[in-house]
Amino acid sequence: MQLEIRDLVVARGARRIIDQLSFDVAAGEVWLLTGRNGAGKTTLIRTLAGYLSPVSGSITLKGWDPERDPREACHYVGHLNADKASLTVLENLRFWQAYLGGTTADDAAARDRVWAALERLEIEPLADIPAGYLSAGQKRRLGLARLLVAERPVWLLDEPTVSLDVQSTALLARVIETHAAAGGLVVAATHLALGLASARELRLGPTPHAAAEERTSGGPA
Amino acid sequence: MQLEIRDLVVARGARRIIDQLSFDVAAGEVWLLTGRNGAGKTTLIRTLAGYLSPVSGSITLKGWDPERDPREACHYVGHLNADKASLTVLENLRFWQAYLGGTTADDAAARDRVWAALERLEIEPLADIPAGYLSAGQKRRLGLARLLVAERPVWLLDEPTVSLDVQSTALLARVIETHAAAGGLVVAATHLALGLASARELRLGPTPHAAAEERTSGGPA
Amino acid sequence: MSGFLTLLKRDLLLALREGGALGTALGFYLIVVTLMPLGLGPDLNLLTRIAPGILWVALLLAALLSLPRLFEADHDDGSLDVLALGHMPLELVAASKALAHWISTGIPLALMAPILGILLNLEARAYPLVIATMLAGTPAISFLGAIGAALTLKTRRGGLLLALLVLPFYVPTLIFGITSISAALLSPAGFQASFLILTAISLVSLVLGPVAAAAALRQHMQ
Amino acid sequence: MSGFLTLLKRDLLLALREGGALGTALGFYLIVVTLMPLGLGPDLNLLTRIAPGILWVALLLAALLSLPRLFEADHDDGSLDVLALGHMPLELVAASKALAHWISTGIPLALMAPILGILLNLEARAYPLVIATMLAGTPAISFLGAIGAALTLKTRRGGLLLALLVLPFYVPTLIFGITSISAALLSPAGFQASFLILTAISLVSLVLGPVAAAAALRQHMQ
Amino acid sequence: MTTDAATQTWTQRLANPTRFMALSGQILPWLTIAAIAVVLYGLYLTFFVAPPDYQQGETVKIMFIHVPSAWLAMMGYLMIAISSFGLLVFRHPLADVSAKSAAPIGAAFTLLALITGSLWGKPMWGTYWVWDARLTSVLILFFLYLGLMALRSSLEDETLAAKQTAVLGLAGVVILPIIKFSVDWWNTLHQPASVVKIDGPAIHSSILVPLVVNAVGFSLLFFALHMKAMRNEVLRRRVKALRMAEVEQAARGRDTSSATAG
Ligand code: HEM
Ligand SMILES: Nc1ncnc2c1ncn2[C@@H]1O[C@H](COP(=O)(O)OP(=O)(O)OP(=O)(O)O)[C@@H](O)[C@H]1O
Ligand SMILES: Nc1ncnc2c1ncn2[C@@H]1O[C@H](COP(=O)(O)OP(=O)(O)OP(=O)(O)O)[C@@H](O)[C@H]1O
Ligand SMILES: [Mg+2]
Ligand SMILES: [Mg+2]
Repeated sequence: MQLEIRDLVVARGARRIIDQLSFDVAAGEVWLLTGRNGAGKTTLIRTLAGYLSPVSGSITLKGWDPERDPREACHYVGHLNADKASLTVLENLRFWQAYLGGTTADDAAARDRVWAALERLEIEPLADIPAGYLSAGQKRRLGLARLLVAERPVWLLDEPTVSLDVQSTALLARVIETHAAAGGLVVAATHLALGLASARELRLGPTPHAAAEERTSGGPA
Repeated sequence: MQLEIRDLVVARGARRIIDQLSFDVAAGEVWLLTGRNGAGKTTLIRTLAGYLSPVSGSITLKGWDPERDPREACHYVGHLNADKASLTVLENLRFWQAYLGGTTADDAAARDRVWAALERLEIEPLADIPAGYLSAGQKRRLGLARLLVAERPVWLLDEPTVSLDVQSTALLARVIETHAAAGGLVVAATHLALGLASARELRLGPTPHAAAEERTSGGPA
Repeated sequence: MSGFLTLLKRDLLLALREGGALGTALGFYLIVVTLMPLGLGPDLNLLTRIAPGILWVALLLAALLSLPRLFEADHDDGSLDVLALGHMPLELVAASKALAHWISTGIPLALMAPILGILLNLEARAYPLVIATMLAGTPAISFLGAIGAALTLKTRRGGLLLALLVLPFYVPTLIFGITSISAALLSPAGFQASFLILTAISLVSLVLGPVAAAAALRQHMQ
Repeated sequence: MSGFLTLLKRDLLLALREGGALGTALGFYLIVVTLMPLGLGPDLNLLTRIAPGILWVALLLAALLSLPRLFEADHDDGSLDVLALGHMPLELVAASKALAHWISTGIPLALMAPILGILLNLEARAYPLVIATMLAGTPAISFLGAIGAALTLKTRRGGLLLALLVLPFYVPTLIFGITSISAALLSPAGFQASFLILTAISLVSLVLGPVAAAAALRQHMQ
Repeated sequence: MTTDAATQTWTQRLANPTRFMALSGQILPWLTIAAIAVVLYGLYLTFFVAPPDYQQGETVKIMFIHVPSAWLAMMGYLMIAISSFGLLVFRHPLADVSAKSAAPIGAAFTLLALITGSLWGKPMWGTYWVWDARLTSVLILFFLYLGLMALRSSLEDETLAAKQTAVLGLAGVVILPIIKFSVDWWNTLHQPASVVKIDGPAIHSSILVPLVVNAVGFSLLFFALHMKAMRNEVLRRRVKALRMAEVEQAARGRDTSSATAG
């Protein structure tokens, strides 16, 4: 599977935020979008997820059943966590599993998967607490747990580490690595180095025609 | 001036989040609150700002006119930026200057101060743009600019670096250092090292697991 | 279809859990109906005469006021973005949420109307008519209201603007709801014609509402 | 006092800038007044008789629906936290915001009532009475409404719950507003007594509203 | 996820804003002159030539204003609906400009129809307002206009506002047949159609001629106003774009300088 971005132009109002951008995300690759505030990271992620329509250019997901909507291949985790304050952590996650998985089958395997996700993100003890009571970081981890309950190849993450403490950030890095190792595609906007060994970096800049610079991410630029 | 915290106990629902905490923030000191998600950083900051009332213990601001409300000595920058989308960056800042400064005098000095703050946080070119148009990081910097337009000794900052890129984070560190050097007091909750040479760290909190167990046994309040 | 039901189930659960949702709509209904005699004076004959009209107008307002939250909660917490990535088009998402609104608000309001009828000295034989017309008419309120709810998602003063936008669309429902009742009080034959139109309006809104609402929602995600 | 004026000025500027704020309130007023004849039937004599009552009830509802935003915007964007750190007590913050609401919504609604009177075939000599009573009564609507707006700040379904909470407080204003009009239509002497009570209610609310609202706001910041 | 928006539709190429500005700049003066001339002639016919009605007396002359205004009220909405369609389906760059400019003008004609109708109603029906189907449906049309303008003004983001208003504009088009046929469906006080009918007009030519002249004049006036408003809107957008570009350039200059400094 491969995500091909060709000559992408995205505008906000009358302004071109993304101008003639081309890059490929191959299976197993993690791309980090970096750049200053307002550089267009969120804009790019939301375009990839299909919320924004580009002015021109193309985004193609090679290797995906052409009859199915490519959105069904994507997970999107944005600034907001998509949790309901009055549902428990478990109920929130179960709902997204059923909805994004497209199945109402509440079998043992599905339930195991939810518990595994909770465990993986270390919010298992909070399972029966209404999500409204969680702290900022706990809520963020609940939002991220969605990635693990419904299997989808493309992960689009917008500043996933916001509110996460150091341990949780490391946790997230491992989750991303596992997904990539299993052939998944990850595009993440972030101001922090995630501490990933093999991530590639795409620096978005306000300067026009700044070609996609590729380098492996070390510390902060 | 000195902020003295003595035997502070703060509860959320039935749970004690802060238990018998004592520390002093002297003039010129920067304290960083760290700790895992849910450790109680936000809770402590909001208690210091007077939004939450402690169960017991005391918070005293030595050296502050006892006839004036100690709140008037504090700046608080929380998760939200307190900006109005339909007012321009400049109008937003002018309003907070007049309101927090407690004066309607729109003299040259006051106006210079606003422009200096905009310049300092590198949002000067955006001055005439409605705040609603800004990106997340630009909005954050507008929120932080408030610190500079009305002079107040105590700064209470809750995750001030959220959404800031690397340069802006460095900018913030310098702003904080300058304030401390001028005899100000800073308490900031953060997951990142701000890159401050002389900051002191206060590590809060129990593990989230323990917290959760306590909570489930008590039931949500 | 499984996504539709999953979402419907969640929304009904939320309506139940976030208690008072229905309670407040019913409360508002009660209060508007109570205010009317206060404003109009206590003449019982007058009240009997205008009772069906007041019940209908108050129901419209009560249902209307519960509409702003239709998509707002899901928008504000980011759920809407994720819902758009499901296995069904946004039109069905909108339809599912409008249906949840009808079940959790429209039906209970319609069923409560007769009780409030007592306060207005409603004629005995008008009771079943009021319930029947309201059950037939309230789907239009939820589904057409979804358009307004989607359009006003990001506006300040959502509630008022929503009312302004959708009330014109409610006028036919209101008129045929009332004429059904008054026609039936004269002759059973007159009832049928108006009632059929009322039902037809509701059926049309089942399609028009979700399609327009989804178009508006898409713009908001941009 | 400078903080009070600074805040008042900002709120009025926002009301102006976030265009349509007033427009939608007026629009809603217009629409409720329109719905009534549609629901009650087109009998002009009947309408003349109940016109003042309808105008008052509709004004109450229109003002009510613009109330949820009173503190909500400042709460949602974090401004309320910062406003609490100013040089004046939260009571004055609440009073300033309620005053801004009265100026930007209450007064225009009262002034618009006569125009809507045409639609309801209002008697000519009732026009000045309607304006006078509404100008005297609307401060109570804004200042008592502030209590409800503060209490329902964090509730989902704010609009409905708010209506439910404050409508009972509005009943005296409504009753004395209407009896002032109907008394005056009979004899000028009768007018004065009711009108004085109406004004007194408004004056009391100027104090009661901000104090209770500030207490509620403090809880929300916890 | 495959998108290719690069291909412009032919309508887009045909009427880009620049070409519109050039073309309308030439047409507008003539259109304005024609509108003024025909309206003046129509008013002359109305007040000095047309005979008073044997039943209604001089008040019948209100009709010469009332009826064209009522027609244009509906046509204005039709124009908005068509423009909305053009925006949503063809992404026509001028469609939103057209829809936005038409709204206040259409609303003004609707208001004029309502006011003249009310003034006429007082001598005819003994009251300024009755709740019959046609009057009510025109009032609702007025609400729709208000709703369109309120919705647009309450959305900060102009692109979003344009599209949302277009959705509402299209959904609201159901009102037009209701107004047009309300008099036939319900028995009401208001006059049924007597000019625009399948079997030819049913009124006398001494009234028909001034009516038609006025209708033409008002229509020309509508188009002239609409074109002027569209030109203003295009210019306003250009000014705004220039300002935004200036600010952005300033921001960019700052970015590069601080990047080299830091
Ligand atoms: C506010 C009140 C009124 C409104 C909103 C109103 C609205 C309208 C509308 C929308 C039309 C166009 C109908 C069409 O083209 O099919 C129209 C036409 C007309 N109206 Fe009115 N009207 C009002 C009052 C009156 C009154 C009081 C009279 C006189 C008795 C009147 C006489 C007419 C006539 C003669 C036509 C032309 C009908 C035709 O030939 O098609 N209207 N009016
Ligand atoms: N809805 C909008 N309408 C117009 N312009 C917008 C809109 N949203 C964002 N922008 C502008 O687009 C540019 C890119 O914004 P974007 O949110 O993509 O930046 P970002 O790289 O995610 O920044 P940050 O690191 O601050 O989150 C910014 O200059 C912003 O001002
Ligand atoms: N309104 C509330 N009611 C009850 N419990 C709460 C409330 N807000 C927070 N808590 C609980 O209080 C504890 C401390 O929360 P707090 O927000 O202070 O943590 P924090 O250190 O700021 O965490 P983070 O790094 O995730 O922001 C958490 O366990 C949380 O679940
Ligand atoms: Mg971003
Ligand atoms: Mg926190």
